[in-house]
Amino acid sequence: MTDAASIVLPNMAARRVAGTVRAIVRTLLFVLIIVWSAFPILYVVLSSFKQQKEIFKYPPDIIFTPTFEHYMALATKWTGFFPTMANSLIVAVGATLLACAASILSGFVYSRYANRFLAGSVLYLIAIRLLPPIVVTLPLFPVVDALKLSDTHIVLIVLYATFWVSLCTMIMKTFIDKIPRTLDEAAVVDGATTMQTLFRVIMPLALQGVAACAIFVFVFSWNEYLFALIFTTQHAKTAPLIISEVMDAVSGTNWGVLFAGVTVQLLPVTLLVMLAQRFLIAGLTAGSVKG
Amino acid sequence: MRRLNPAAILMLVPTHLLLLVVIALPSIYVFWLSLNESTYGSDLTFVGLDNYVTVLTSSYFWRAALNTLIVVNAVVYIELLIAIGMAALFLGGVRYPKIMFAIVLMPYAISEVVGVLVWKIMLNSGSGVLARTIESLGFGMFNWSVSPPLALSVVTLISIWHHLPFTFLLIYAGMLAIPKSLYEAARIDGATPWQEFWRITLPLTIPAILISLIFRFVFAFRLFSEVWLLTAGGPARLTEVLAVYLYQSGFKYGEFGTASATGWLMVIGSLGVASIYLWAMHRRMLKGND
Amino acid sequence: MVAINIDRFVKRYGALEVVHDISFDIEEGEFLVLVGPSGCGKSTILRMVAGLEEISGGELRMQGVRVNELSPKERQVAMVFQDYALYPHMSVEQNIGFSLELARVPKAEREAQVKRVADILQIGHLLERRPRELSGGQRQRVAIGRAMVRKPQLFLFDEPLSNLDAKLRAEMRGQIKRLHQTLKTTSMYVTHDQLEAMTLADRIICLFDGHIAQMGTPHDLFDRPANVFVAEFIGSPTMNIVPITASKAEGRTVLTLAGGGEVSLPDGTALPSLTNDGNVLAGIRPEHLSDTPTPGATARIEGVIDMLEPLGSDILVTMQVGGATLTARCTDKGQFQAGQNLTLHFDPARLHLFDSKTQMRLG
Amino acid sequence: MLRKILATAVLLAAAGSVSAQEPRTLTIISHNVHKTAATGGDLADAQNIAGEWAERNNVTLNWVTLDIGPLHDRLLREMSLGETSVDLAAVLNTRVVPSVATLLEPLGPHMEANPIEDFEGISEGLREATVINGNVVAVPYRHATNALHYNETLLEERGVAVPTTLDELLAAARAATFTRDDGTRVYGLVTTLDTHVTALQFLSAFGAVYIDADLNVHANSPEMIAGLTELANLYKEGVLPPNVTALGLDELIATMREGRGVFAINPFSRYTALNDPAASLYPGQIDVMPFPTNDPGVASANTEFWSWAIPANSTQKDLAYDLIRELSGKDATVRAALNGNGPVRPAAYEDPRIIEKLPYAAAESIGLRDASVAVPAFADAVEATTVFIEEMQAAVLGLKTPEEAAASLQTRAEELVARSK
Repeated sequence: MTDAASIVLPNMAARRVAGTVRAIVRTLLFVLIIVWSAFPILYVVLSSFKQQKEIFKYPPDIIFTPTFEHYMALATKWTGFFPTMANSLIVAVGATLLACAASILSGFVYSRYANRFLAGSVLYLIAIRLLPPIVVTLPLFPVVDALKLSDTHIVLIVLYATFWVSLCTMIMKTFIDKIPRTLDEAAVVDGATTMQTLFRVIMPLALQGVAACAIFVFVFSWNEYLFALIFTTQHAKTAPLIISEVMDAVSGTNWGVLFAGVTVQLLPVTLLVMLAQRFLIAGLTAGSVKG
Repeated sequence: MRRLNPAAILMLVPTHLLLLVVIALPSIYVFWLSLNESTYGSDLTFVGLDNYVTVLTSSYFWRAALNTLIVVNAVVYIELLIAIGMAALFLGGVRYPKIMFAIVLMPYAISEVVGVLVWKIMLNSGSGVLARTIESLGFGMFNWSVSPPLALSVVTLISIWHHLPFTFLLIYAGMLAIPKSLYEAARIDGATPWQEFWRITLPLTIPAILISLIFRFVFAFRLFSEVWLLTAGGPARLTEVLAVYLYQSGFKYGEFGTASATGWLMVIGSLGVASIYLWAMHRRMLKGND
Repeated sequence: MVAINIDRFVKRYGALEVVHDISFDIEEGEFLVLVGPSGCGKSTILRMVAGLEEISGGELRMQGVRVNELSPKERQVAMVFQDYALYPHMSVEQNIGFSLELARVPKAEREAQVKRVADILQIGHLLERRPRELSGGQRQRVAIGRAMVRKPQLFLFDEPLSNLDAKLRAEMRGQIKRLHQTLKTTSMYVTHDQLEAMTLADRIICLFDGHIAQMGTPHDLFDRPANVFVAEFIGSPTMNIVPITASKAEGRTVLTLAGGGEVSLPDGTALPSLTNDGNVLAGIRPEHLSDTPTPGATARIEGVIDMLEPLGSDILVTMQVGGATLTARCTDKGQFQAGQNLTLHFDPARLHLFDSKTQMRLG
Repeated sequence: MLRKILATAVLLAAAGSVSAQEPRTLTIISHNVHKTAATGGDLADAQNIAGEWAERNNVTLNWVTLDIGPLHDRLLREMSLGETSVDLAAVLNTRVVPSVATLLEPLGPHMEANPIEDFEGISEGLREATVINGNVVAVPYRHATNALHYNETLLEERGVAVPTTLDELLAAARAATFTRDDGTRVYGLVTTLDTHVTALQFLSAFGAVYIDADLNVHANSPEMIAGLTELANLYKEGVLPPNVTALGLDELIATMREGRGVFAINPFSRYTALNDPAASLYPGQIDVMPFPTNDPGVASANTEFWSWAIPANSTQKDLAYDLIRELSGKDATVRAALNGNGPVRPAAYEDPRIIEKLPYAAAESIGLRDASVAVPAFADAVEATTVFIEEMQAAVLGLKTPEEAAASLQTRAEELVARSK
């Protein structure tokens, strides 16, 4: 090192200050995100423990004596709620499994093979989702009825899965794209069939994508209202239908019960998200190839 | 790139069978419906393009189309920017990731209807927590419901609130999948965090961004609950969006021809707004990606 | 005994043909190296043999049986990939044992096999680790172990050492060589590094642009390169190749360099019959040029020293002579200086002559 | 994995179809209020009228309850099928337009063979509204007649007397509008202007009629213009809440319960919800009266009502009709009213059980007496209400003058009516 390139020691004190400022800004941003995301939810959850009279009080009470009357009412007066939650669970889990299974398969093909037909069919995958679903129900309703599938879990499972399979296929494709192709080849040389390659090698590495897809499909199916309304009556009736009955246009919404129902509804989804988070940030592809 | 073999074609079957049976075939029938006049329990009467003429000459349709265009673009792009920023923030490390994650995804986890209702309660002029807070800060009464621009802004806000987790999740997962070694290499090359973000994170997240953009356009274009529950398209039908128009003109009166025609016009409209991104995705696909 | 026949291999991608009608055999237990610059088709041929690429034309026979349509597993080949291709979500033990697991080998036996391989490769202590916790050399060993454990009919190596640093590469090269000497498994090894090819191969196939440029033992390729391409590709530093004109004057052969320099050949030097009116390419390896006359080095060439590159005990001397540049590898005793006149001596038998048009070896 | 899902699916589908074939199950689709009216629901002193009938006839009642919009959407889809599993449905009068009526079983022959007890005892206005194209297609069961609710405590606090005429009401509403010290605004009049019913209730007090039973449009009448002008003035003066055009039922209820509204236009039966001690800050202090006009003693009362109807493609029409007969009987009407129903027989209000139970029985009986349907059922009736809402909102918010709005409404409604004829 003779002339131009000589090391100038950075101002460590200034750097420390900058670091602290950055940490503070980051914390503030996180707080902002929490407030933005959680405030309306917190409003719902807290209100569900308030007396009906206190719910709309201004300024709202932050500290109050919680009441469980709305939860009691949910269990005793809206007797349909908890049984329909079981239906919701069956439908949501079924739709999630079906959509994920179909999209893992097709996402793999879209990632690993390419030709004009496939590239064109990607556009089809998306374009087909553009027609508003409510219009699609016009022809579907008589068909489902004729097949004697009305008011069954299977019809909702198939419908929900179909409405997400396009997006999930594209998600799986982008994640599988990031997995080095030599891993497929290594598996083939190791004697794996295409299915074994997909499920033993590719899928474990695309879990981030699977987790994202699962969250999307589950959350959608869990809360879906329109199709559940049109295609179920009793046996397969899902929880959002009960919630909508609480929001009654004749005697007015029973806010306390509504908020209690929504709070209960939120729990399984929150658990799922916390579970899926582990897979999302796993970052398993590290160390697969190269030194 | 391998050639498509029978096994691969077989693997495409579940996805395409579902789409064909549940959406494609019904969509074709809906197109036929759009060329006919019909209602509940009636036979079809062929009327050619009359339904399209009816819709396209309706001033309500065009106002709804304009409202939709404004709201959709605002929602999609603002949401994308926030989501990228948030994902970058999360990428820099999160404390209590499980809980943070659950909190961030909560707006998406709550049913759309309930989410909108809660915001409506909080924003109710004169009684809502937020509306009164805004008022007490000296901004005057926050009476959004009679002002179409304000009402549509509220619609945009709530729509972003509800769907941000969707976009965030896609983009964050996309960013997480970027190999760490790339960052290490960049750091050795002397890249600042800012440069790292622009030169590595963002370019490599493009596929995820494309997908989230396209699907957000698809979903936003049929935005319904936010408008229906907040203003029901009012006052005086000034805040209608296309899905509300479709419901008002088609389903409320049981005019399936009009409803189907509007539906197909919405397909064309959403293809229009998302066309650049669809084209980009098609190109990537033809080139065989990376 | 011939283990593998590669018979008239052709590979096409659409209209583009990248491998043109290539045939060769591999003997049982032989270590065959395919060498060539990138894009020459060597990896493609290896992958066709592996069963990862479709064979567009020609036939692959193993033990005399056509196997074009068989999967890699059915061909009983094992492969070591350039980027290792370790399964990141599996431990080292699972990585190595994966093929056995797929073949439904009982657990106990599987573990024993993995253990045996791991011991040979000295990675027994790493079995519980994930690939991301391993160094580059360790990953390389796991990749080899994964191929070994299957006791394949044929070992395929696709540039396995190219991601390692020079020191590790030399070490692993030695290890692979020893391994082959122990296991005696038929092997096919692809590399762009001629040194690897020379050190490892029983036989080398040098490829150029989808054709075989030359096939033979390392000595064949080094001593009698069949064409200019092989001559320049094999050996380091690269062989000096200069265009010359050969003429007979007074019964003696005189080689004139294009720029005017002259090579003096002793009387009676036998040259092959020359083409193109004596306009040919002459080649001489740097290590065959010397600054001191030695027995047999009866030819001479004079020029001016242009550049010096000390290598320790040896030194590379680059000399300008009649518009051409020659490099010589000499013993370094501090005797050289840039700008100096220098006379280099060599054995005319070491001189390679090539047709200037066809680039093929003369004689 | 896929195979397992499919297997489960087939099993589930099979299970579904088996249970649908149970013998003698009568499927009823209605709003929850009808179920409560007919069965008593979970009330302490429930009158299980339908349940008793079911037990006598060895029938299982399969009760599907939905909210108003979804209920009709689902019912119409069911009635479009070749055959439906829905045997009995509650329908709202405005939804039974002629095209829908053709999908309903004409009840005339059933009633001839098996008359309903004292059918003439059902309010005439309602009975007439269920005759479409000369056929009785539904039997009235529950009415929701609009009235004026008022917070007595707030009126006292402001020193305002309970009005008896329309003009007094307008003055009282203005006088009762004020802002509390903590910034809470109290509105003189609260109503939901996102629907046509309450707006037409207000306007009809001025003598305004939108479309009469013979399908004559009177939108551009002086009465209509006067009513719209008054509505617009009330909005401008802040007597109506500023978000009145987007104000839904829930907010109206909340506003009254929390004492942020003094007068409210709402059906009589809302009395219970507004005075609910668990939810209202003014329990027992919100009274109700028929909506006054400037003719003393004459009320203006717009009504909406529900009827029982049988889908024409139902498979158990006789059984369903038998249940209608049971539910429409004189005693059953009173017992349903005890369950909280709005009885469609004026005579029921004179029953001592009702007088004892409903504090507003006398007022509601006047309302029911003077009641008329807001918009008659014709082919484009639903669209006519949409047009009305649009023009009315434009007039209230000042986007148009009342005169412009009324003139535009007249033209557009005439077009709709002409199209239907």
